[in-house]
Order: sequence, then structure tokens, then C-alpha cells
Amino acid sequence: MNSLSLTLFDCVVLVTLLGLAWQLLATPDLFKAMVLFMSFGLVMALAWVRLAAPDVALAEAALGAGLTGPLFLSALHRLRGTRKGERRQQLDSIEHRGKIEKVTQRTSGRIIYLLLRILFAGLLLTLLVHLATILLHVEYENPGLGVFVAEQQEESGVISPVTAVLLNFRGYDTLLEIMVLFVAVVAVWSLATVRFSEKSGQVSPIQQGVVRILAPLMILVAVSLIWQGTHLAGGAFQGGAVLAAAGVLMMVSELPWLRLIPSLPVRLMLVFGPLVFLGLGVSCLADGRFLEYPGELAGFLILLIELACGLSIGLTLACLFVGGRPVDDLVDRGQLEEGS
Amino acid sequence: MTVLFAYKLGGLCLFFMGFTALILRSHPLKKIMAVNVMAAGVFLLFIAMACHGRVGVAIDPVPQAMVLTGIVVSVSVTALALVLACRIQETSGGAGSSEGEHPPQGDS
Amino acid sequence: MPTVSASFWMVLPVVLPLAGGLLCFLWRQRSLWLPLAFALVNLIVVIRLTRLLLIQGPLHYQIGGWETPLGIVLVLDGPALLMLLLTALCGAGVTCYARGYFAYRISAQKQPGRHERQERFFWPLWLMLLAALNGLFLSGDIFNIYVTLELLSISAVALAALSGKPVAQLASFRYLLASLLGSLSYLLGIFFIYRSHGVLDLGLLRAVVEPGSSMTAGLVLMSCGLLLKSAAFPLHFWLPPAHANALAPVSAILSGLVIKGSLYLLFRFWFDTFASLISPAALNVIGMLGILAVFWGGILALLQQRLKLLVAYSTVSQVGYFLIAFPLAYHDATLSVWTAFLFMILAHGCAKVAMFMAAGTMYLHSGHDRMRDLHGIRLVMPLTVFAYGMAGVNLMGLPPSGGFVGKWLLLTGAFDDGQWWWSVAIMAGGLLAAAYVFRVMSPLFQAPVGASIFDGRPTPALLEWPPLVLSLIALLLGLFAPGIMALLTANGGAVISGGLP
Amino acid sequence: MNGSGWLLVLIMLSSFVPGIIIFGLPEDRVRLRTTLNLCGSLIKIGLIVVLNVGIYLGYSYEIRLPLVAGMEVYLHADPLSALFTTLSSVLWLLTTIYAVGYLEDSPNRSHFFGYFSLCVTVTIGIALAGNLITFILFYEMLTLSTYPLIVHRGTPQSLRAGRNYLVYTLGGGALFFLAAAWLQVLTGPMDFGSDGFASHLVVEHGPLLSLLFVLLIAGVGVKAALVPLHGWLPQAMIAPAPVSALLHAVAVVKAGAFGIVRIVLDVYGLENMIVLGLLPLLTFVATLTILWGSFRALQQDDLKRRLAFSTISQISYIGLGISLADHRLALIGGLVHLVHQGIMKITLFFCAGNLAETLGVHRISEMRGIARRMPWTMGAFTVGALGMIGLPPTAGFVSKWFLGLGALSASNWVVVAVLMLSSLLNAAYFLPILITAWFDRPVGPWPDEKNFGRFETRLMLLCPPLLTAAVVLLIGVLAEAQISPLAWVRFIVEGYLP
Repeated sequence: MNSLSLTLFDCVVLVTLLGLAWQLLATPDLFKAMVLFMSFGLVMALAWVRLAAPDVALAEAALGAGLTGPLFLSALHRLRGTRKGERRQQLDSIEHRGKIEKVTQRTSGRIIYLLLRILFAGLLLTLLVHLATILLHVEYENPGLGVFVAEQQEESGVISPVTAVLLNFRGYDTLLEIMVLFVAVVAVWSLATVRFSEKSGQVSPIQQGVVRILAPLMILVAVSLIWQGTHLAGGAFQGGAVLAAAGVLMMVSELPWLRLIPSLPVRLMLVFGPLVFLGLGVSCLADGRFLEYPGELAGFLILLIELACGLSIGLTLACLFVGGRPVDDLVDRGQLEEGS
Repeated sequence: MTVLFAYKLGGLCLFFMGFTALILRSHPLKKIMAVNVMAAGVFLLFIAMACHGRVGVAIDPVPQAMVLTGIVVSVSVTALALVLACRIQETSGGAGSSEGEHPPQGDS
Repeated sequence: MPTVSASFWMVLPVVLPLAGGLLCFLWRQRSLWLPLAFALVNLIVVIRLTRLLLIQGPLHYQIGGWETPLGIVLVLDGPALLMLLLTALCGAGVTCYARGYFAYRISAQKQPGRHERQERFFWPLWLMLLAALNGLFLSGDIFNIYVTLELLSISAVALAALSGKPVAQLASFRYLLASLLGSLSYLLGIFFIYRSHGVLDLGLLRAVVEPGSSMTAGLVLMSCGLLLKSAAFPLHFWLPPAHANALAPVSAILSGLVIKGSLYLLFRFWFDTFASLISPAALNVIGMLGILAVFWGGILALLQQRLKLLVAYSTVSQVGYFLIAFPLAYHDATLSVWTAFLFMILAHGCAKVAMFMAAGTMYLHSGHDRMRDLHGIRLVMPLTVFAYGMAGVNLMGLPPSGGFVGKWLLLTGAFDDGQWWWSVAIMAGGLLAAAYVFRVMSPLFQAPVGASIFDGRPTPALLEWPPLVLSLIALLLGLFAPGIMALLTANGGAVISGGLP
Repeated sequence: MNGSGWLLVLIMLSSFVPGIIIFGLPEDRVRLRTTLNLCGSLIKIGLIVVLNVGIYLGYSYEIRLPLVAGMEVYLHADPLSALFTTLSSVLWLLTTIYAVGYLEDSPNRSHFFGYFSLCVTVTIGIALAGNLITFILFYEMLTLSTYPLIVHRGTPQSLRAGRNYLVYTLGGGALFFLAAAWLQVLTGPMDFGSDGFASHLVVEHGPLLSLLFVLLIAGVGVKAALVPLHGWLPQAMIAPAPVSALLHAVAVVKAGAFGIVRIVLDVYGLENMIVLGLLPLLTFVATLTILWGSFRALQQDDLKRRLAFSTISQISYIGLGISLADHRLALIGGLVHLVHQGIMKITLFFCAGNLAETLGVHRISEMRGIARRMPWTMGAFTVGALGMIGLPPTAGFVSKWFLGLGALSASNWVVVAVLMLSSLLNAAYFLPILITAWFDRPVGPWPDEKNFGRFETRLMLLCPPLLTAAVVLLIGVLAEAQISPLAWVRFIVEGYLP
């Protein structure tokens, strides 16, 4: 692949990215926007591959497009009530146009509105140009922290540099990031009513059949992704995302045992990953500092953390998709009867 | 060299496109999408910087780790925002249209 | 130079509340002992850190044992410790108050299970927020600060939406979008800074920073993000509805502690890490924002009918005070203005938490917070009204409060630099604060007309004592000054970790 | 030699601790509350006698609490502060006795007496303040502790009066705070008693220092009720009688006058004042207030409002004396009027309170022949009124006499004319009251008469005015005695004009 075709590829990627983004934000129809959003995520993953960032590409594909898309779709579905016909309704545009009409009845209103938009656009453009000129400066000669990572790579106990940074050099960041995920699921549970997965009863037998084949496969892929995280592209987040996709698939096809799962095991699994990471970090305090894995054990400990977090992340993302809480203590049961 | 600059410029454009959409669009779902586009723009900037001049050779893993963290954080925040938007719609039926302060019924 | 410490105490303020949050979620904790235990242990740890700082001076703790360019370092110096103390103190107060608040609500709830659910999810979210705050004050790495800011805002938004009312959820949705925008512009700032020097650690950054367009752009973007998160004047739209409609303990946390995090960061970036990039013009802009905030917040607070909205707008006005401290700190960024800034933050933190708690107790008892017909509540709950008054004295900056000492230092700082016009804004802010505090207090002194409309149920101790204790602490802060001074200049070490530029 | 600084703290605690305890007391513990109050004030008076003796013998009492760089709480007892401390503690004892009698059955007295003793603690603090920052500290706390007293009744009018009071005092306090901060920046941290700042500063910052002086006087003038800033005083008459007595004779207004004395003598120092030429300004404001106060008092029919306006004019005698401070006699006259005015005014307010409490009489037109019904109260009132006018046997004569001599020695004819005119005006608005009380015949029943057995009113309400009236006469007659206020003022003035 000589450089010409590569640059051509870059242009195509960039143009589609910007075009998709523009179209995605401009279109009044929400459903169309969401489809564009998912394709935007996939093209972005392509860009990451082009920029030699395989881990990020995997994460973007699995999380960015693979999970955020369905999240949006289920939100849209819930927002618009269940009737199919409404999905095409330009909810966004009606509301938006309504506002503009109110303002621009009088010609003066219209001029002011126009002026405001021009001013706003002008301001943003100058800011964009200014930042772009800063980018134009010849790259500062600093090679970033890559050099340091290369030097201390072998002490980190893993081969893949990204995993080394993520879980060893800057493991504290990842710990806090997993806590962010945990807080997200707690927040979603605090808001939602008791509804782990409604029983809509419209699941066709074909889907159930396919799920029975596909789900174990996806779980296998997820575990392998987590496993290879230490030396190739992959890791807890990417593996967790695939696991979540498997979980979502199972929930959407309403497997009976899944709907009535009590809340304690789910909560245990959610807390398992963060607790293991935190516990291992604290246990390192015995003869060193927080999160300072003892020499040769580093590789093994990192793998342990990856597995535990991968599982928890998978369940967390699945719970985020479902949006409801599992049925558990009496109070919830009481609420369930009232159907609130 | 200019290819990386093109990617960075693309990232900046995404950032500002998302920013304008966030300000102008009124529907909550559109706003959340705009935020995601902005985040994608910033991540593009980070990864383009990670190559340090030679396209296709990633010598600096730290920005990649940062972007990974960023992606996970933005997914969790998007999920929370979507559930919030749905709850607002269900309880008051007035998603995004800010009809000002509700009279405070009951407690707060 | 600060000593590289191996003591694990430095990490506990973050690790303990994290573990607490996880366990509270796991055990569906409703009794007070688990969260209170974690809050008190956090207080003990911070006190232990105070002694550590006094003995060894500023400390660095390398997480994972990696040196700074690559690893993350926790930094403990005077200002950071004072913020930890504030968070620990107010945290313990809020934990007790929240327990009393939910117990009271559960005993009087109409819809079964509603307040149990709220309380069940309050504890994990609150302890996570506490961990995020402690992490933010200790962190010495700009990307790590981004992650703690993110954890802080997601838990704050979740807490704000906990009350379940549509108006609260709409407000917290806007709050979420605002803080997301802030975080993204902060991340963009990190890009520009990392790009120019490939360094993320604050200490190294301070050594290597020199005026350059990329660094300045990075600092400006990061500052805009932080200004949005701390509701500086033009970007304050999301604060009043979010803080006023949240549950009482939540609005106390949001106004008293969460706002302080990003303000503290702003001050640390501008006067410690990137001090050489700062131009007087930029400082005057921030000062102008401060003046506008003081007047805008004060006047709007006067116009409010609802008590909690008044207190929320007073937060907007008080944020203006902190911004006014910026232009005064330029010439002699020595001790005096750091002290003024920290005094104001400590005093305002305790006072605002106490004020919101007192307002919450009044709300609980009367079922509404319309100020006009709250008179006569003084006889039912004298301690709470007294606590509100003390917190008000603090906001006004009247002696003997910590706010008075802070205001005095700001004034003398202003006159020292010859920039006397800031003092006019500071005094006007004080008078505005007096106006909206007495607007609430004077009806309380009115003799109740006819039978007292408040049900005779005595207010539980857990609802009355935390606000009282915290407002008295805010009051006596002025007298603790020598102690705080000793902390700031711990054993000769300069005020800030690496020493001032 | 220096005595222990802790004496000062003890003096302040002797009224602060009872105050805090009383706050916590339930309503019905009347006897415990009264005993706490009384022994608190007795202990305080005992300590102050020890203090005065110590100061007379040359001991110095001071205590410092450093707060922040350039800011420390510094209590220091010099002769001037001893004068004000003695005055306020003695009058606090009498007012407490009177208040116990006056508020016999009114609601939430624990709060009242709590704030009451807090207020006196703060007044003592103002008296003992050793530098400007401590003065501000207690000066603004005075506002906070007197506000609840004014709005004690909880009626809408008292709330409006309280709001008005706050607007004036907090505004003045803000100005004072601003000017003090600026002054400290110019002159550096400075204690009282060092005869003002270095003279070279006057050369460098002349106009700025004059501006700061105007701001400081405006800040203090609010509480000293100088003319443009006196609006709050007549409205504060809504408060119960012991409060208006305390406010006018002891705490707020006197603190303002004391502030003026401190600023002129200790912050700026006499030489700097003369060089800056600020004394004529003070004279002008004082004379304007004296005449305006007397003139407005003439028009009032309500007894307490007339007394309020008379206070406004009488307080400015002190200002007048200070404005002629370069002449020894005028300074003595001004300072001694600080004490005399306090005692005379508190007598008048006690009597006004008695009339209102026992007969429900508030207006002067209702006082026809009231002396027949309450001879003792009206007797004390007469002594007080004659003192205000300045007739010989009373204390008022002493201070006006010295003021007159001072004005003559300064050959300032305007001041002499003002002194004579104001004495005439005093007579014009006090004598009619005495005439209607003693010589007219009472017409119809008293608005709301209550009788209290053998004496004309409760004993607790009758004794304080009689006591203070006797003191007024005593001071007048024994002016030259060794322990009279005049002797003490001479001892003070030696410190300033050797």
C-alpha cells in the first residue's frame, strides 16, 4: 500500500467523518440521526486503526458504536412510547421550528435572530482558526511519554504498552474510571423504577434460537479479548463491552431465568470488579506503595484485575442498557404490584 | 506530516460542530449526541498527537490510555443522561422544552 | 523540596470512601453506622495527615512506585490539606444530618418505600463523591484531576436527581450537560498542554512552563471548563435550579463542597502551576466576572420567594467573592492572598453547608419554604434558626466569623496593590449578603399570629445539631487563624508544594 | 509593671457566660435567670473597681491574640477605656434590675436577657479595644446583638424599625471597615494610645487621610447619630423601655461617641488632626447635630421620641468637646459629658418607662398633673431634665461649664453661641413637660392604670431612676471630689495633653 493510496484513504475517512457528523447533527429525524451516529462510531474506529491505535479502535467499535447506539435506540423507543408509526415523527424539528416562528414573526426579531447566529458562528470560527494555527506550529520536539514507557516496559509485567500504562503506570486513573462506571449504574438504578426487563412477548422463535448459539460464542470472544489484553490489543473494557453485548442480546430476547434474577447476585457482580482492583491495590501496601505490584507477580495480578473488571464492566454496561432495577426487597415488590 | 494535521483539524472541527449543536439543538437526545461528537473530536486530537509525526507508528501509548479512559467515561455519562431524559419525559412529559419552574408540589 | 513519603496515610482519604461506597451499595445499608464510620475514619485520617504535614512538611506519594513523568503523584501541602479538612468536617456533619433527614422523612412519608429508596442510593453516591473530592485535592496530575472531576460531577448529578421530582431531574439534566461541557473543554486544555511539553505532572509542569501560545491556549481552555463547573457568573445558569430542588443534604453537599473543588483547582493552576503565564489583564477579567457575579447573585437572591433558591443564588454571589481574590493575588502571590482565599473557602464552605441544612430542617417542619409564612418557626426550632443566623453572619463577613478575616485580608490585599476599586465591590457584596440574610431572618423574629401552624413534633437532634456545630466552626474559624497559618507554612516549607515561582 | 491581662478577659466573661447560660434556660426559670444576671453584673463591677485602682496606680493591663499577618485581637485597658467600662457596667446593673421589673410577664425573656448581656459584653469589648481591628470586631458585633433587642416585640413596626436600624448600622459599618483596612495599609498595624501615626505620613497622603477620616467618622457617626445618619434612632423607640435606655445611655450611641474620641485622639492623634485641619469639620458637624436635634425635639409630642432627639443633640456635645480637643478645658468637658449624659439620659428613660408601664402614658399631652399620681418618678425626671438643661447643682452643669470655658479659651464665638442657644432649646423642650406634670390638673382617668399597692409602681421600676437621679445630683455637687468622674477625666486628659 504505497503512500498515495494511504493518503487517499485518510481523505476518505476524514471526509466521511465530518460529513456524517454534520448530517447527524443537522437532521431533524431522530431515528435517522441515530443510524448516522452508529456509522459515525464505526468510521471513527477505522480512523483509530489508521492511526495505529488498535486498543482504541476496538473500544470505539465495541463501546462507542456497539453500545451507545443501542442505548440511544432504546431511549428513543422509550421516549416516544411504543407505537411504531411515531418513530418517523420529526419530534425534534417541529419543536425547533415552532420556537423559531415565535421569535421571527416580526422582521426585527428575524434580523436579530440572524445577527445572533452570525455573531455566534463568527466567534466560534475565529476560535477554531486560532486553535488550528497553534496546531500548525511545528511539532514540539518532545516525544511524549512514550520513551519512558519503553524504558520501564519490562518491569510492568505486560507486553502491550497501552495495557502497561492503563493498569500499571497509571493504574490509579483506571481505578477511578471503573468507579465512574460503578457510580453510573448506581445512578441509573436510583432513578429507574423496578423493571429489569419487561415482558413484551414479541420475541420470535428464530431470535431465541440464534441467541442460544450466538451468546456463548460472544462470551468466548469476550474472554479471549480480555485474555489477550496483556500482550495484544484488547483488555478489560473491550472484552467487557462484548460481554455486555451478549448480555443485552439475552435480555432483549427475554430469557426467562434472566428476568427474575434477584438483586443480590447482580449487585455482588457489579461490585466484584472494583472491589478486587481496590483490594489488590491496598494489599500492595504491605511492602510498597498503593498499586505497586511486586516484581514478577505484576503480569499475573494485572491479568487477575483484567478478568475481574472485565466481568463487572460487562454486567455494568448491560445494566446501563436495561435501565431498570432487578426486583428484590419487599418494598420493591410492593411497588411492583402497584405497577408504578 | 500534513496527514496528521488534517486529522487534528478534523478533530477540532468535530469539537466545534458538536459545541454548536449542543447550544442550538433543544431536544435532549440531540444534545447528548452532540456531546458524544465533541468527545470523539477531542479523542481524535489526542490520538493524532500520539503518532508524533510518523503516521501509522504509535510510539506514545499514554494518549491512547487517556482516550480509552475518556471513551469509557463518556459511555457511562451518556447512559446516565439518557435515563435522565427518559425519566423527565415519563414523569412530566416535557422533555427538553423548558417550560420554566414547576410550581413546587410536595417536597423537594 | 517536598519529601517523597512512603506512608500509606496519603492514599487513605481516597481508598476508604471508595470502599465505603462499594460496601454501602452491596449491603443496602440503611442504618447510620457504616457511612458514619467511614466519614469519621476519613476525619481521623485527615487529622493524622495534618500532624504528618506539620512534622515533615509538604509530601509527595508516588502511586505504584513510578517516578513522576510516567506515574501519578499525590501531593499533600498546606492548601490541599485545608481543603481535605473542610471536606472531612462538612462530610461528617452532612452524614449525620442526612441520617436524621431520611429518618424523619421515612417516618412521615406518604408513598411507601420512596424515601427508603432515596436513602439506599444516597449513601453510596455520597461516599463516592467524598472520595472524588479527596482525590481531587490530593492529585498532582492534570489527567488524574480530569477523572476525579468526572467522578465528582457524575455522582453530584445522580444525587441532585435523587429527589425524583420532575423539576429536580430537569435541573440535574442541565447540570449534567453543563459539567460535561466543562470536562470536555478541560480535556481539550490537557491536549494543548500535553502537546507542548509531553508532561502531565503539576510539579514538572511548573518547572517547565514558559509563555507559549500552546500552553496559554491549554490554560485558557482548562480555566473555562473549571469556571463552568464552579458556576462563575456568566456560566452559573445551571446552579440555582439544581441546588434548590435537590434534597436538603444534597444541596448542602453541592453548594458547600462540590463548587469548592473546581474553584480550588482554578486558584492552584493560576497561582502555582502556571503562574508565569498569567497576565494582569486576564486577572482583571476574572475580577470583573467576580464583581458581576457578586451583584447578580445578590440581587437575584433578594428577589426570590423560596428560601432554598435564595440560598442557591447566594452561592452564585459568594463564588464572585472568590473570583475577586484573583486580581489581588497577582503582585504578591505570597501568603496573604492564599490565606484570604482559603479562609473564604473554609468559612463559606462550613457556613453554606450549615445554611442549607438549617433551611432543609425548616422545610421539613413546615412542608414548604416560602419565606413569608415561616415566621414563628423560631419558637419551634430555636437552635436551627440560630444556626442559620450564624451562617448568615459568616456570609456577610461580620466579625467574629472566618468570612470577616477573609474579607479583611482581601481588602488589605487590594489596598496594598493600589487596586482600591475591588474593595468597593467587596463591601457592596457584604451589604447585599446582609440584605438577603436579614430578609430571611426578620420574619423569623416576628411574633407568630394565632396558633402556631407547625406540628408539635420536636425536631430530632440529628437535624438540629450538625448545622449548629458547623456554623459555630465557621464562626470560630477567625480565631483558629494561627493554627491555619501554621499549616500553610508547615515547617518552613513554602506555601505550595514546590515553593513559589 | 503590668497587671495580668486575664483580668480584662474575666471582665468580659462575667457577662458573657451568664448570657450563654440564660440563652439555654427555659422560660419559667425566672429566679435563676435574675440571680444569674445580678451576680454577673456585681462580679463585673467588683473586677472593674480592681481595674480602676490598678490603672490609677500605673499598672498596665493588656492581652494579645494574633489572628493573621497584620491582624490581631488586642485588649488594652487605658484610663479612657476604664471610664467607659465603669459607666457601662454600672448602668447595666441598674438596667437589668429595671428590665426584670419591666418585663414581668412578657414572652421569651430568656432570649431578651441573653442578647442583653451579650450586648454589654460587646460594649465592654469596644471600651477595652486596643487597636482599630479589635474595635471593628466588637463594633459590628454590637449591631448583631442589639438588633434582636429592637425587634423583641415582633410587631410589624418594630421589624421595620429593626430593618431601618440595620440599613444604617451595616452601611456605616461597611464604610468604617473599608476605611480602617485602607488606613492599616497606609500606616501599618498600630495600637491605640500611641498618639496617632507618624507625622511624615500626613505629608505623603494628606488628602487620602482626610478622606479616610471622613469615612471613619461617617462609619462611627451612624451609631453616634450625627445628623445625616441619625434616622434610625427615633424609630428604635419602638423597643421596650430598658432597651431604649440601654441603647441611648450606655451601649450603641455611647459606643459611637467613644469611637469618635478614639479616632481623633488615638488613631489620628491631635497634631496630625491640626495639621490636616480636620477639627473645624468635626465642630461643624457637631454644632449642626446639636441644633438640629434640639429643634426636632421641640416638635415631638411622644415623650420617648422627644428624649430620642434630645439624645441626638446631647451626644454631639461630646463631639463638640473633642473637636476643640487642642484646648484642655473643652476636652475635659467633652469627655466628662460622656459619663454625665449617660446617667441623666438613663434616668429620663427609666421615668418614661415607668409612666408607660404603670399608667400607659406615652404622649406629653397626656401627662397633665401626672406628678400627683407618681411624685417620686416625676421627681427623678425633673432632676434629669434640669441636668439636661445644665442647671448648677446637676452633673449637666459641670460638663456644659467646662465646654463653655473651653470654647472661650479657644475664643471660638460660634461654639459659645451654639452652647447658649442649645441650653435655651433644652429648656424650651424640657420645661413644658415639668410644668404640665407638676402644675396642671389631671383631666379624666389614666389610659391604662395599674396600681401596685403601697408604692406608685413596682419597686424594681422605681429604685433605679431614683438611684440615678441621686447620682446625678451627687456628681454635680461633689464634682471636685477625688473619685468623681471629673477627677478621672482630668487623669485621662493628662495622658493626651501633658
